[in-house]
Amino acid sequence: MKARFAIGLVLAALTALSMSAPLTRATETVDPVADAKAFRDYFVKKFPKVKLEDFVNGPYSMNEDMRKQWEEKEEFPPYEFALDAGKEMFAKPFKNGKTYADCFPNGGIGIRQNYPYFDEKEGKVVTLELALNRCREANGEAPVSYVKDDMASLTAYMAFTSRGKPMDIKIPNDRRALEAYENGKRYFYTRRGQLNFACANCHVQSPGERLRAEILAPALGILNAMPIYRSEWAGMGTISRRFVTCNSQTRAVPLEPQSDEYRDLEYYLSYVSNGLPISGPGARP
Amino acid sequence: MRVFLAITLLILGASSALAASEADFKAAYASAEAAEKEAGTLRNQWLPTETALAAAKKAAASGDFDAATAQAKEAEALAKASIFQATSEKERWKDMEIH
Amino acid sequence: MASTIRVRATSSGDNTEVQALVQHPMDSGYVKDAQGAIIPAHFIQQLTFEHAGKKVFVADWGPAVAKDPYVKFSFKGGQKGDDLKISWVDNKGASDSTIAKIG
Amino acid sequence: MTLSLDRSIVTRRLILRGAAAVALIGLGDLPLPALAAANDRYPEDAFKQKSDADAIKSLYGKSAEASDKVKLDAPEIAENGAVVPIAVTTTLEGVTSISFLVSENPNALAASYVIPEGTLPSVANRLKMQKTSNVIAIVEAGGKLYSATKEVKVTVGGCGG
Repeated sequence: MKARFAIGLVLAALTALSMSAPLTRATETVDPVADAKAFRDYFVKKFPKVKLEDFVNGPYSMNEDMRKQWEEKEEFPPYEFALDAGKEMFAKPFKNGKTYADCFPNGGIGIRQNYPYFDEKEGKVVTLELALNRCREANGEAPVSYVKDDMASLTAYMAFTSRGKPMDIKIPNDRRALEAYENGKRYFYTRRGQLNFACANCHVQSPGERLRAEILAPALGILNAMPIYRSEWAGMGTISRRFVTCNSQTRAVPLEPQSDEYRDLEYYLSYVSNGLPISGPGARP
Repeated sequence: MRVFLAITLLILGASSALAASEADFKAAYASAEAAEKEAGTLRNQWLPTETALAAAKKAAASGDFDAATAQAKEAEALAKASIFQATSEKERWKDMEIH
Repeated sequence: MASTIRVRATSSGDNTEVQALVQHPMDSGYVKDAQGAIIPAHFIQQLTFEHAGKKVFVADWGPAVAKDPYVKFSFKGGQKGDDLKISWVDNKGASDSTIAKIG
Repeated sequence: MTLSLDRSIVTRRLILRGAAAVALIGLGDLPLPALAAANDRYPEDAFKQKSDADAIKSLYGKSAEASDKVKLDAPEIAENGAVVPIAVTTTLEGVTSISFLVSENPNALAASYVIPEGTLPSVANRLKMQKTSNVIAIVEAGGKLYSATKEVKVTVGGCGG
C-alpha cells in the first residue's frame, strides 16, 4: 500500500505542477513549477533518509527522540477536544438556519488541500481561515478571531476530513496570481526583525537543528499539519497564530492576521508543498 | 554609511552632556515616531523600537527627560535600522532563494 | 455538554487496555496570567476507574500532571460491551464522570 | 477518627481485615466497598512534600532500592516541559502501587497510582517538568519499594521574542 501511495503522490504532484505556466516579467521569469521542483529537490537531497510524505511531520521527521514523544501524544492527541468542538460548530446552524457546509464546495468535507486558492474575481488569495469568516459574515454572524480556539477548531475539523489527500494548490494563468505567489516567496526569504532572520534561515538553512528545546521544522510541507496543538501554547494555533508568533520570535512587529503578506506567504508555502499529504490537525512541541 | 554613523554618535555624545529638557525630549520623540511610522509603511517595524518608544513616554511622564530623550533616540536608531533592513533586503532576499 | 472524559477501552479477550484523556486545565498555581497575576492551583486530584463494581485503577494526581491529562493502563478481564465507569474530582470539589463501553 | 495513616500500614491492616471479612462472608454478606475506599484516600501530605525522599517517606513510610526490573521510559530531551510523556512497566510480582516523582519540581511527587489485584503493573502518563531534573518511578511490590531514575533535560523553546 505504501508504494502505491507514494506513486499516487508523485503523479498528483506532477499534474498539479504542470498546470501553471510561467510568467515572463520584464526583469526575470516567475516560474512556480521550477521553484516547486527545486524546493522539493533541495529537501530530498538534504535529508535523503526522510521519506517524502514524512516532511509534513515537521520536527518529528528530523529527530528520533522527538518523534517518540510525538507518537506517544498521537495515541490520544491533545487536539482531540478541538476536533470534536470543530465538528459540532461546523454542523450548528447560524441564526439564519444555514451552516458552514452551505458555503463550501462538497459541504466543506475533504477540501482543505485546495486552500488557499486565488480568487480571480477578487484578484486576491483566499485562505481557509478567511473563507470561514466570510461565510460567517455572509450569514449575518460576527467573524471569529483568526488566532483563537473557534477558528482553530473549525480548521482542525476541515483538515481532519482531508487527511492523507495531497496538497493541491493551483496558480491560474493570471498575472495577479503569479504576483501574489511571488510576494509570498519574497516574504519567505526576506530577513526581518531585530534578530535579522528570514523564515528561510530557520526552515531552509537549518531544519533539524536545535533552537534550545525545539527542533526546527523543514519548510517543505510545513503547513500540511495545520492547525496545530502546541504544548508551548497549551492550546490550538491556526496558521495565522503561527505566522504572528514566528514574527515576534525574530523581534519583528507582527502584521494583522490574514493581511496580504501572510495570505501570499501561505499561498507560496502551500504551493511548493503540492503533492505532500494533509496531516492536520497536528500536535507540536 | 559608516562615516555617517560615526558623526551621529559624536553629536549624540556631545548633546547628552547637558541635561535634556522637555523640548529636547519632544523633538527626539517626534523624529523617533516619524521613523517608526516610515518603517510601518515598509511593513517592517521591530518590537524593540516599540518598547523603547513606550519607555521614553513613561520616563517623560515621570519628568525624567534625560532618560526619556535617551530612550527616544534609541527608538529612532532602532526604527532607522529597521528601515535600512527593509530597503537592503529589497533585492538581497534572492541570494537565499533555493534554485 | 459533552463529557470532559474521553476514553478508549479495548479488550483483547483476557486483558483490557484503557486510555483516557480528560479535559482539565491542571493549573499548577505557579503560572502567571497575561496581567501578571498568579493563576490559582486547579487540578484533578483523583481519577477512578471501575469495572463490574470493582476499582481497577485509581490515579492520585498533583499539579505536575500535564494539562488535558492522559493516562494508559491495562487490567485483566473485561469483555467487549462491558461498562467502564470513570470519574474524577478536583481540588475545588468539581467532578465529572462517564460510563464507557469496552470495545 | 481519620488518622492520617500512611499507606503501607493501612494496606497491612486491610489485608488482615480483608481476610477476616472474607471468612465472615461465608456466614453472610458483608459490605465490601468500605474496604476498597479505605486505601484510596488522597495522599494530601505526600503531595505537599518538597523533596522526593520526603514524598516517598510520606507516601510509603520506607525508602526504595533501585531495580532493573523497573523499566522507566522517558525522553532524553523533553520537547516541552509542559507535556513530558513518561511511562513505567515492571516484571515484579504483587505490585500494589506505582508513583512518579520529578525531583526538581516545586513538589517532587507528580502522580501516584493504586494498582488493585488484577491490574497490570504498567502506567503511561504526561507530566509537567519545571526544569532539567531526575524523574523517579517507584513500584511497590510485595510490600517493598523498587525504583528507576532517569534524567530528562528540559528548556524553553524558540529563540525568544
